Amino acid sequence: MLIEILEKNGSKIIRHDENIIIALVSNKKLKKVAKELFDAGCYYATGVGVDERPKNGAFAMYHILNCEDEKRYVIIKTFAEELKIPSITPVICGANWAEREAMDMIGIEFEGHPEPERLIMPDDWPNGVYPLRKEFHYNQKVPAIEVKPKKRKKDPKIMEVPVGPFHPTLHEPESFELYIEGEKIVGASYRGFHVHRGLEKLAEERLTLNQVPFLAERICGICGFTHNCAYCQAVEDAAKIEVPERAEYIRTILLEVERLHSHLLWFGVACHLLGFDSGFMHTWRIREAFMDIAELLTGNRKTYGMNLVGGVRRDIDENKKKKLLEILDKTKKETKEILDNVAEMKELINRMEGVGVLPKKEAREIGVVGPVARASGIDTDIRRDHPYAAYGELDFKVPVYKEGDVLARFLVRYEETFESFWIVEQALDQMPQGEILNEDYELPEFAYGLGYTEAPRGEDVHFVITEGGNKLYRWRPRAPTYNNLPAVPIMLMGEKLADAPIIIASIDPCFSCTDHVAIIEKGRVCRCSLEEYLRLKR
Amino acid sequence: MNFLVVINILFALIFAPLFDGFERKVKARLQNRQGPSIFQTWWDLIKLFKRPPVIPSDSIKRLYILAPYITFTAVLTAYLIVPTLLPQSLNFAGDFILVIYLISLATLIFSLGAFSSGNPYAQLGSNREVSLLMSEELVLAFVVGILALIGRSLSFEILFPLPLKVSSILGLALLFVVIYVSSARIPFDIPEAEPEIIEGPLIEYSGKHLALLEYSIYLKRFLLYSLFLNFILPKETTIRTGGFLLGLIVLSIVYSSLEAYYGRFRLDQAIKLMKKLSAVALVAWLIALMGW
Amino acid sequence: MADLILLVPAGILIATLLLGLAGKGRTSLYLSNILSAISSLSICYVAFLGFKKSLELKFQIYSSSSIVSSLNWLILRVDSLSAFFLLILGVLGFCASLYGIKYMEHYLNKGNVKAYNFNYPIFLLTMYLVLISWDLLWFIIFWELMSFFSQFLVAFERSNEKAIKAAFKYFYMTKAGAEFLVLTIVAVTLKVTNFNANYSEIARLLPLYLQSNPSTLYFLTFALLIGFGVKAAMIPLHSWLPDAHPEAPSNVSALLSGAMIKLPIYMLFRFFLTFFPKDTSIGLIIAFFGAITLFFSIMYALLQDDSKRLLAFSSIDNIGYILLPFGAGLYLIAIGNEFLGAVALIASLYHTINHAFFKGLLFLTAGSVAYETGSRDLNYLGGLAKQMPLTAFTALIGSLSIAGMPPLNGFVSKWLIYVSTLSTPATSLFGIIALFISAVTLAAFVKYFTTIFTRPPLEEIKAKEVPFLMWSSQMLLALLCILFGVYPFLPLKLTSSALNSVGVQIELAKLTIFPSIVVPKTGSFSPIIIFAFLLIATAILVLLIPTRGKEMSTWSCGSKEKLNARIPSNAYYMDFKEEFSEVYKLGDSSKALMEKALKFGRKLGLRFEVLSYNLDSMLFGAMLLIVLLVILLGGVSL
Amino acid sequence: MGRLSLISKSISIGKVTEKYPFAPIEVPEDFRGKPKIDTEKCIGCTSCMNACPPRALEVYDDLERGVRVVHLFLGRCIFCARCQDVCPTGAIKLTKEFELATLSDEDLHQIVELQMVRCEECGKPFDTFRHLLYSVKELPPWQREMLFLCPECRAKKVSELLTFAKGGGGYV
Repeated sequence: MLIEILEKNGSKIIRHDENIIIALVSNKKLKKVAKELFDAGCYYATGVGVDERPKNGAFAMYHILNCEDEKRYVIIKTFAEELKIPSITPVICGANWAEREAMDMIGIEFEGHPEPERLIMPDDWPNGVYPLRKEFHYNQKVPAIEVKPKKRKKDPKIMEVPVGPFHPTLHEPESFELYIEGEKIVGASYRGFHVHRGLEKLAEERLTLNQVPFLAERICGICGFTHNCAYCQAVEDAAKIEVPERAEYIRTILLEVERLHSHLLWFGVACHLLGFDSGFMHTWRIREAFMDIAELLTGNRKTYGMNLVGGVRRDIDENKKKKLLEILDKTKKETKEILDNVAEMKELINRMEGVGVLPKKEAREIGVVGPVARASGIDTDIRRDHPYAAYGELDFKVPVYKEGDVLARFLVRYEETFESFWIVEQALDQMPQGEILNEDYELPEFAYGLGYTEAPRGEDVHFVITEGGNKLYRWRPRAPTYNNLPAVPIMLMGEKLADAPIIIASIDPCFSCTDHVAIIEKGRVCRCSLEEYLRLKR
Repeated sequence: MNFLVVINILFALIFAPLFDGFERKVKARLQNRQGPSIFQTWWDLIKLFKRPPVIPSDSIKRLYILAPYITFTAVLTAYLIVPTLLPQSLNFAGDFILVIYLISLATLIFSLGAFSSGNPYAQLGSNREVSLLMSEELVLAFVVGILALIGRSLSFEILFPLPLKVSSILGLALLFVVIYVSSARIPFDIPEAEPEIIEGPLIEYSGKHLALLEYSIYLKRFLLYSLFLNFILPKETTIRTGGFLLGLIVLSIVYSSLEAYYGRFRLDQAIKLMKKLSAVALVAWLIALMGW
Repeated sequence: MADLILLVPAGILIATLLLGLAGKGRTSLYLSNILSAISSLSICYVAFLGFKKSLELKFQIYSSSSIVSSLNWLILRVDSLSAFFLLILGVLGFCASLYGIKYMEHYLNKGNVKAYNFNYPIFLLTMYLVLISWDLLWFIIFWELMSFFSQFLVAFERSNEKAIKAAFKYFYMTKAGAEFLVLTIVAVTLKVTNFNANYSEIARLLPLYLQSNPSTLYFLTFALLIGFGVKAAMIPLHSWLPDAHPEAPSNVSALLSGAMIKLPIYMLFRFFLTFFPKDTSIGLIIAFFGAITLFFSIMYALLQDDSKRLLAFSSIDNIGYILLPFGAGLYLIAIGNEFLGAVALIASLYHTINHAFFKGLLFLTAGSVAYETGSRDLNYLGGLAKQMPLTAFTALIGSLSIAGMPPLNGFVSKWLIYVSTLSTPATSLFGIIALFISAVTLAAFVKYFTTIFTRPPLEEIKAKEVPFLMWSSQMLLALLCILFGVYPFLPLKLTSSALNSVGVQIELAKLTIFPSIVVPKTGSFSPIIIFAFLLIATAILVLLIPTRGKEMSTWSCGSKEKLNARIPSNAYYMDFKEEFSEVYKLGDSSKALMEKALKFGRKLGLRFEVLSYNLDSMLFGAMLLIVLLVILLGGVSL
Repeated sequence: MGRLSLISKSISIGKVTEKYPFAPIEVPEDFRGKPKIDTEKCIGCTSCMNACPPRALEVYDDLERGVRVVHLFLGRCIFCARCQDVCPTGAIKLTKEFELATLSDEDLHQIVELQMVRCEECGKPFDTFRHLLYSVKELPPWQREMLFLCPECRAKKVSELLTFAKGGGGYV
């Protein structure tokens, strides 16, 4: 079906296998192809702009779509003609951010984009400087430009409340502007990407193949391993590297441990936002056990530093396995007890039920992923649909709810938590013996690789183009929050201000994943005053 | 004139933060934490008192600056009327109504100060504060009505202690709830809700001002505890003193454990609850009217 | 002939109105206001004398023996009750006139100042005459004149269609109310006092008569409640007030709200305490209407986005606060609890004078704001405390005292209300409602004060402090608010002597035990100690913990953008209003009902007009009406 | 009822937080803490520098003093233990120590200085003595003569040798 659509429109198929179709589509046909693909059941996963001038003499845009029916990823590639590509946002609104990002970072113009405004770069970033072009260096500095404050018409009956960049609910620098009437939210605008860390540039210009995993896992402080894993899988896909089976199982175990700890963290945060701090303490008390597991398995409280391209670095021996099973057994009971009791508290349930509803149609158009999608009645799970690591050999259920409110998201995570326990137990049981790391591989030149994992927050996609040697040409990580965030304004509409924090939190946002600005200046670590920081930011 | 009231005030000034420290300890225990030492609240206050305040540029400065002082003294004034450790108080200085109004004065000035800070969250928080005050007054008015009917008086001399009746038990139970609501605890800490509107009215206050406001919150809670206990305790001095201290500890434990195990209400939920409670209060008032 | 002093204010006022009729422009405006202020001072002096002993003047206008023979004599008399209300009129009239000197200037180009110059003194004069006349027939004449001329003040901004409509509504409603009064007076003079409408005569004859005819008592009560209720804006009959008060110039609104709607209260005191026998159910009915009035009006005050409209609704609320203890007092006296009853009546009078002060003050501040910014829209205003600190201060004092915050005057009267009502089973519920509504009043005035003065403005508002003459009159009223709160013994003395003159004896010594007000076995309150403690403790705190802080920009979550970070006035207490939406639904449905009735009335009027072209049917109609009247009056005597 | 059972649960569990700064905390066996360079074992081979993702480890030559400096800056370290993986002599190890907070910047730096060998030809320092000793084992015997030559001189020498071989053998 997918292949037919592509062939019918005269696209050139670059790669076609079980998981991935890569096709070159002409500019003229792009919108049509996108529309047809969307109608065929694909949703927009992500878009990548690549400066391919050294290679092909043009800029290219890759739209990555995930087809749930065929359980395949479709990547459609287009070259920019005189820096112009038709926008597909009018057809698939999920492409909005990705196209704007390419616009900011590469400088491609998208014709027909409904809101061609800056997304990633700060307002005082000079025009015509595009950081992801190859001539721009990772430590290059540019002077800031004057920004004139926008004049806005003020409505005396509407209060504008800033939520962020520094707000205790978000813990991360993101900014929402809520327009409220009384306490009712009648509008919301989002301006994110306050912390663009320049990870992609760093990876392609400074780091080597096996250094990137350590950067990738630092995309997120919670779901680091899943980013790391997606990256490794992407490279393994590009270079066709065989990963030892035992390594696959170890990855699966760690991924699930990470999910458990992430979900428990979310339950805690949700309780805290609802004012129930004891619930927060209880869930975090249990979560501590998973930190201990992580420490036991990886040597660090976070599941960091475990993965490399081709396998994992540390084995799980019998001793560890025994300990692990012990802890799991205990925590499973406790988790059930605590969460069941929390779910019995009426005032908490009242504040989640019917709040922040995201209807299925909107959810699909935006392309939300993970628990947010499952709570809105979309039956999707990368672990099941595109089995990676050892998930193909394990048994688990995917919870789906139709309500689309905060409570549904709570319940999806609730059920997933117990599925994760079950997966870890299975994986530990079925784990085969053998090697854990395959270091015998060579990196081809200009090969495409796609890595995907089901992070605790949803589908996590990493797209890699190799350069050969031990370098990457382009690496594009896309965190689940990137797709989920645009849905938040829809959820907020018409709700009370008091519910805003729990609604924003209900997608389990991870802004650090989504934004990519830690100041990296050669030779010194930034420990600077505010003025210095502002100077450096430019 | 009875100058023993000075002892009462001093007692409250010293012990109100200590009881907060104690409550923090209790809450920590209920949340499986070590918790800070019970002197922590005092250390916090002392630290804050040492810090210079910051004044927001959009604020109406005089009102903004004066508000914490007046809030504090308004609460303190109520100690002239409600006895704490010693049963003596300046009886002629006022009655139940005055105590209620002094507490509303504190709340009012506090929210006016916050309103004048120019911060959107402070405005929202004060708006919630006043909304909650209104709905809480609905129940409180009934409580006052019930207690006044039982004692046929509003004077504390006659109301302390209440006779054992169905209506007095109901009235005290309602008072118990109202005290809980007005002491800004979860689930009724809606005006200050930290994750929603970032401590609301307190948001711009800092240093000494913040210390005064926090201190007045502790004093207000302590005042309401004392008020409640006075309705129960007999007049004999020795039993009363012991009972008072014991009662304070019991109330602290009960209130703080309730606070630890509740989620925050939305404002409309809280108002709805108060409306329902006022229906209960109406029944209790009818019972009091019967003289039961 | 010290009693001739009674004529002095009237004389000055008549001179003023004549001058106002003749003069033009700024000078005549100044002159009319200054002369009104002087006459107000003389009214104060009259009141001062009236407290000492009754003043009386008699004029024989003409001698006739017809039905209008009772108009032969014009008797002017001031006893302590009227002196009390004269005091209110004098003080408020003085402040309003003083304020008007500068305030009216900005109407020089817009309105017809002549209308003001003429009507304003007449308005004062008629109010004065209503208070000092000692004859029901003269009273009703002055009363109608007052309604008639004050109407022109409401319609002062003739370019404003709303003002005209409001004035018309005001006029026909008060006129309709006055018909009931006429009916009562006619009934009383016709049946009981034999064409004699002298107060003393009525007080001698009427109670005895009514004791034997209770049905007449209820009929008269009903008529009076409607007649005075309309003027006082008691709740089912209030709808003219929120339209009329905001439209008048602010100093006139202050008088309308502070003094004029107190006149029916004065008459109620006269009627129910001296003319009528004490009856328990009448007291409870009045208290019930008081409770309803205060409850609904303040709930509606929360909705208002217009500063003066909010104040107008709060005026109705305060009428509730006056009627409630009045009714409770009547009830308590009737059941024999003389002392508490007297306390309740004191509370009623005390609140009357308090309301005159703080509501007058608040209307003046609203006027000052409108004077500087040209706006009454609470959604637009904001942050004026920076530019207008004195107005803001006085508005704060006014708001605090109307919210009943100790140690200001509002608290004392409210406290007296609670003390007198809460501990008696029958009135307990009224007390409870009053206590609850007090918190809502507080909220309404938090809204009033913060929206205008503290909340950041939508855009820069150019304003400066108002001229001295304006803020000084505000300051005078603010000082009176503080004085009457901190030292309530003076007003207590005044109110008790006013009550003495209508036959309610009260032992003041039992009530005021310096430094406290004590209602034995019920409650006590020592304003001086509370005030001193608040003041001294705050002063000590400020000295001990001085504020020496840096100024920094207001925190806005770190975003640089200047947002519209102000809470809109309609958003105040949104949740509370939503939860109590039943109240508003009730109000709306009754409004719809009224509108339907009005439509029907209009239709009827049209029909009548058509009929009136036909002389025969007109005559027939008139005859029918007379017959109806005779039957009705005959029924009264049955 | 959820509430009550939660309360009873928490009472039955008791305190779970630790009195941490006042009481020690246990860490597992292979914990990845502060890296430590064994000055005795380090040979200055630069492989750790190449592997280190955040560039916490830097190796540079101080030609004036003739020493090679291995500089570990903990402020940048991410404790990934890649250095430990690639170190040929096991000189760098991650310890169980994790309390790195300090008031002085110096505590975050570890500097190992290794004596360098001067080139026999040009006299320029080019490699550490230890590294040479370590690599001598793996060199073919014919190259061992050129051990003390810097890479440039070595290249020159080799080319000389080659010309010599060309010129000397066969053709001429």
